Amino acid sequence: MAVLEAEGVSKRFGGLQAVAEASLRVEPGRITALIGPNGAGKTTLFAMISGFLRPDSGSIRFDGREITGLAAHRVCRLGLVRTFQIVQPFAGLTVRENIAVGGHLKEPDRGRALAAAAAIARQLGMEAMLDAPAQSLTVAGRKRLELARALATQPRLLLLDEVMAGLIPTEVSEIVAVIRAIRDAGVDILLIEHVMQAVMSLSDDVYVLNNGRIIAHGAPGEIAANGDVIEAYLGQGAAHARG
Amino acid sequence: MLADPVFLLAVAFNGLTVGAIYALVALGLALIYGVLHIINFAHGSLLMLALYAAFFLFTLGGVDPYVAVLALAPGFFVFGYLLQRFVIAPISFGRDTNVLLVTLGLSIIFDNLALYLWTSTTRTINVPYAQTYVDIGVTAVALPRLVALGAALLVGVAFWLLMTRTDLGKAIRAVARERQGARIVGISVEHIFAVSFGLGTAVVALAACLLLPTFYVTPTVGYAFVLIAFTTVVLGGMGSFIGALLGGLLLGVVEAFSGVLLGESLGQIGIFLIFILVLLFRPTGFFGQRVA
Amino acid sequence: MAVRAPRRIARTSRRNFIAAGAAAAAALGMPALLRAQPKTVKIGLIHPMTGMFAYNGAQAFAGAKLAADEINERGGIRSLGGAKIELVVGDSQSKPEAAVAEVDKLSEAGVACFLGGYASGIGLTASQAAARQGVPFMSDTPVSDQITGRGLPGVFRFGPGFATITTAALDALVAINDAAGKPAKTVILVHEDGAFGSGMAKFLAAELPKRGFQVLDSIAHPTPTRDFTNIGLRLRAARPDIVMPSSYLNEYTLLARSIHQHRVPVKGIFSVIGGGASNFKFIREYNAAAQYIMDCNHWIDPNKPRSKRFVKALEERKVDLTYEVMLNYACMLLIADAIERAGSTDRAKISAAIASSTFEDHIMPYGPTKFVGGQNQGAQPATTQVQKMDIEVIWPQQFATAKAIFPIPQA
Amino acid sequence: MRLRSGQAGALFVLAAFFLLLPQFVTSSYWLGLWTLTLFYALLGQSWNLLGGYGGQVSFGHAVFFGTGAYVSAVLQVKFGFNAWAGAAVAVAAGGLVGAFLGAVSFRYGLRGSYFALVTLAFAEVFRVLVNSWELTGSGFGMLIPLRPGAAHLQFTDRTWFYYLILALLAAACALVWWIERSRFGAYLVAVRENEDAAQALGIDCFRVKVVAITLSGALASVAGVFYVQYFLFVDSHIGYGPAMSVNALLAPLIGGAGTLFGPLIGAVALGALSELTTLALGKTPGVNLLAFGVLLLVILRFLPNGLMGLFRGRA
Amino acid sequence: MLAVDGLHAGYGALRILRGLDMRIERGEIVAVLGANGVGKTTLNNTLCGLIRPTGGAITWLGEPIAGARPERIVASGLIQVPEGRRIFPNLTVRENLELGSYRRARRNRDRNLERVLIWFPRLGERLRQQAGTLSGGEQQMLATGRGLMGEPQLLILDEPSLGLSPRMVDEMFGLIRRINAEGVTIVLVEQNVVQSLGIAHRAYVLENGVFALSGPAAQLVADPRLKQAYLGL
Repeated sequence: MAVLEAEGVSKRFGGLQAVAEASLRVEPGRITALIGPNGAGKTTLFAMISGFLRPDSGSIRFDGREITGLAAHRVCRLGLVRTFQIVQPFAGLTVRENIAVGGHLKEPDRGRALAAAAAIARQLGMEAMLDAPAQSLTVAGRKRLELARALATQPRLLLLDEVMAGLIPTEVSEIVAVIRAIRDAGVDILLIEHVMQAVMSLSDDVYVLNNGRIIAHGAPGEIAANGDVIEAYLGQGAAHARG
Repeated sequence: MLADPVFLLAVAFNGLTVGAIYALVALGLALIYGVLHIINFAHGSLLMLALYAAFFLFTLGGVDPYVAVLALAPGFFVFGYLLQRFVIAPISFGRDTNVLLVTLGLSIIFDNLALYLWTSTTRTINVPYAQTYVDIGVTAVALPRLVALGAALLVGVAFWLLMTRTDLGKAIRAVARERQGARIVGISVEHIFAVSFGLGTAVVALAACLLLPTFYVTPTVGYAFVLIAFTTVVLGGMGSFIGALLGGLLLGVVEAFSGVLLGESLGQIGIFLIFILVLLFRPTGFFGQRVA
Repeated sequence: MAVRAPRRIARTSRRNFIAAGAAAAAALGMPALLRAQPKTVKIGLIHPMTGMFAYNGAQAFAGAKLAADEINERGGIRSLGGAKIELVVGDSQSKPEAAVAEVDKLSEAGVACFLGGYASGIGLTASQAAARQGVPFMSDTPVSDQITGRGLPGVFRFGPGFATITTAALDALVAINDAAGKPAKTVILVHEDGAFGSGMAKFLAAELPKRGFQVLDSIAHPTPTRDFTNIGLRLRAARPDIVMPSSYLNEYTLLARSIHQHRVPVKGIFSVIGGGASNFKFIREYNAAAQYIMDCNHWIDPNKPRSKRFVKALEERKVDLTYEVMLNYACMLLIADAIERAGSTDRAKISAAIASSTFEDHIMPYGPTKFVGGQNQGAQPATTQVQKMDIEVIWPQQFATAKAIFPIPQA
Repeated sequence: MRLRSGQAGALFVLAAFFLLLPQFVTSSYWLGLWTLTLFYALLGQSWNLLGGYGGQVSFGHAVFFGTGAYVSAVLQVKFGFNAWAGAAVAVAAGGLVGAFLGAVSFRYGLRGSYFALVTLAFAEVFRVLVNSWELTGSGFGMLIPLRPGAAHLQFTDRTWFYYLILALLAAACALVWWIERSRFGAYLVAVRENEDAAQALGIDCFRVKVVAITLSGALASVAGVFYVQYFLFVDSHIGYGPAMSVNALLAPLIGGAGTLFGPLIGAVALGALSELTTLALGKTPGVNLLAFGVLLLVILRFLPNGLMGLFRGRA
Repeated sequence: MLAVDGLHAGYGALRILRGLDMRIERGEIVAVLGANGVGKTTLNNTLCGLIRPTGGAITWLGEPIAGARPERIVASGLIQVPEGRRIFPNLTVRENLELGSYRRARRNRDRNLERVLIWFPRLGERLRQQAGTLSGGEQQMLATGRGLMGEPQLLILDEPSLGLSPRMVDEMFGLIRRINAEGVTIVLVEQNVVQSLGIAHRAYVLENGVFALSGPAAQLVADPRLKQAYLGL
């Protein structure tokens, strides 16, 4: 059974059809990627899955349970946690405190949550910044913090929204390793990503969203060869230029 | 009494004339809130200062308040402009809580400066037309009240023209919603902030000149209007100029009727209940736009 | 901050020591030494110098100051070797908690007695604090009957309390109405919604029917109120014979203007401690609206020579003639007299001297003072009426300077 | 997160200072001033819990203060309650008003200025109501009869009032200290910093805010109960007027909002400031407050994070 | 025309641009390419005075403008069409366009308005409509039109193809070429690599705050490093 199933999900903002009849499935034990050009509706789809937006139509099931329209914090408590593309740190708090907020979902004790936060930071290579205020972090640091905080909630399914954007290649490969490790630890992952290198090497399944519609679905290799996808990505004419 | 249509009409009309003053005071506040997104606690104190200015122009210089408008409105514009640009903005660092404290501090300063300079004596002026009553059929209205109502409507039209027909007005509206975009087309946001504060202050000066013939001035007179101005601004939709004007007129009428129904004392509750209900159920007010 | 206080106490006690020495010197007939050592008796004034009641506080201070200046010019407190009265102002900021802090502060600064209060809420808390410190407290204008009704030692009120004023007001109203052939039958009460106005209205609403008046309505309004037009309209619609307002000065002014503006056809306006009709400023500025308004209020006995001097002195000082000035002036004279008789700055002795006071040389229409449970028994208000540019006393008869003009002559 | 030795030392000095203060301050004026300062610190701490830690800035904290004062006064005067029992009910009532106000305004998603204004409006509604209602003494206000004795929460020796407010403030600080170190506190701060992120991490922002405003309301009503027992009088302007709302936010904002000792430091600083200006300039009405206003602006200009910013900046 | 030397900039402690050098000549279309978050928008904002650079120099028409106020930079003819359009949603389309000439070319407002409406006829149909109600593509046109109202000497277009349908993107790029042909120098900041290179004369590729590649567009199109950077192919 799929961990996550979205079926025919649509969302309209005023005159703009942000997501149209999008369907996707996340299978257990796999890393699923959602790609597409800017403005394609990926983040909107994420927001609907995680309960931040209510879809106009369609249904979302998590672990076989209907979660369409459920409030975000309830979705999170079921084990489905998202990160934000535009990072949303608790700017005034330290890295340790930031992560501990996530940890508190399962751990009421402050001391233990803080200790767990340190452990997660170590796992993500952030131990040096534990007591730095979140607002002093670099883009890469903030992305990592976003991931660490989500991870601290001990989720079943992690929705990662562009955690690699803006990272330098070495940082990207570090994060790729981290994400793999998370998957191996039994957390399923759905990610939005622009850094194609990472998508190709990480994911087992790729969905391509363009203008709010899923235009392709398949293994990374198939997707890379798909003319529609290349065109959607590099712009019109790219498929020919390549050939 | 309540079944008497003449009485009710008189109450309604009176509400309108009172609402005209509320509208003007609120218009200034709405402008400042709408553009700068700050709650100006010194607004009542500015009204008080303007009332004193008009009072002294009359008693010392023999200038009629209606004539004094010509000097006070520009004068207070400059005052407001400088206040925002050189006091409020630099001290508050753009933080909301600090803006709150700065305007609070300013109101403490103004109120006590007035107390120190002019003592706590209640001052009124005696202009011949204050005792002139115009019979409008249902009731006799003091001439200054009619003038205030007319002026409020006129200012409404003038503001509407300013906001829609001039580059300055368009720039103010642009800054109110999209500061980054405004900077990109070369609008100095700091300047527009100060201009808005100045305009808001100028309107308050106008309100003061209209109010003085039928009212009084003391160092604490502003408090009588601050809360009502906030209510008006919320009712009209935070930052909506037309909303503030109509909201003020409406509140005047509501106050008049709830005063008649519940008594002036308990009747104030009508205003605040409206205030709360609007905040809860239609926080954009009746004329504000929904913010995405 | 903490260390300064003991020093202050030390200073006070040194001064007491000098005072004692000076008294001894006086007894030994050494007047030269006395003049070389000018002494003062401190009186603490708890007045609202800032905040909502700042005007009233300033007026109250002016009254106390005038009295103190007169006493000092005439040689101060003789029994203390000509000690001068020094007024120490404690600003109550129109707030009880500030008033209490000032009472504490001035107690420690060695004041012999307090004078002040102004509003009932402030007076109640301030007098309580003074009682705790063992300093006598003379209330000036608070009318709440609880001021002296609580049995606090050393808390006095020279002026009349609530029950006295209202009863007197009703007597005056009935008498004036009877004299005119009972033209008035209906009344509307207009009052501010604080302690003073609400209390007044409640009492009047209960008492007026017993005296043959029908109360059509009782209209409360807040302080400040921005607009009185609606009340004017209501009055015009209800057509009462008499309107009885109880409000502070600003609201009173607006109300009188509104009644005038809407040509409410009343036979009389009779206020009870209405701030306006007993104020010459109001009469100067709104003479038309003020005409024939009657007011039962704290007021001087205008026939006393001292009152005439008092009024003249106020004119010289450009101080408005209001009841705060009168009562504070009179209270200060009373306190000075008590200290004179006590012959000491000892607070308990002053308190006892006030309690046993039979002081008569004041400006109020009270007769000799007689305190029972802190309340001056002879205290009573006067009823005044605005006639042309003057405020005439029309009741009680023995103080009257003019006859009441009632009902208002219709033009 | 546990106390560092420096902090423990500072705490010890602070506690010793306040506990021993009455030994040195024999002047009842100064003791009264310190009592008032601690009272303002308590009121500020209640605001701080909601506004400083939770980021929900209230302009109407008088609504809780007044409820505490009025409920305890009415219960004693009109229903013959014992003062202590009345106090307990009053504190519960303050919490209840907080819960109600929070439930209503947070349910409708009010934030920032909107929330601030709605609290202001509620305070005004309460003010008008108690001013018109017979039970609450209408315009007279409530005067609590003098009944000296600890059983009636009235002390003839005002040192006891000092210790009472000190104990109440210490308890409030302990509560805030504990919250700072609890899951709830972490959630509260998270909600202040970023509601979206908080929600994404499973925090029920609505519930957190309602709990915070309930606690804050209860604390403010403790201050209200103290006020009314100390001065034995409250009326609508004192209880629900805007002045008390301003007092509630001034101390924490000056001292440092969202810090444990911000309200205390702010209250002490404001007290000292107003004493100094009165001492130096108190002769003419208004001048001292004028100077107070100017100094307030100067502090804001140079210490935008409040006085606690001095310490934090160095850390 | 525009020279950038060793430019550093960032937000607070965040350092985003770390030493950029760049030259723009009159009449060119220069593309600045790069993935999300590499600092393209920071570069634009620094050029336009919205962000004060922490180091380096910007020389515009022979004058240093690093750290100058944005209104002065706009007045001198360096105008940006920002990412996310930043149109005034509460103003009408016409008012938006009029404000394009708030600081510059106010006297030629009517003439320029006509010109913009010829380029973007769809805006002409909606002059009285509130700008916030326009579709994404129309908003992009409006933002571009607004930029042109100020008679820019250099127009910086930040992601003009963002969120547009492929047909609209084609249309947009065609327009950019036409605008350039009328004498406006253009800096095109884009993700859409192929089409941008198709119309640009030269290009810079930004990676983590520094330019990783630069050169004539024709050369870069064929550069395998470019494709790798984007698709990982």
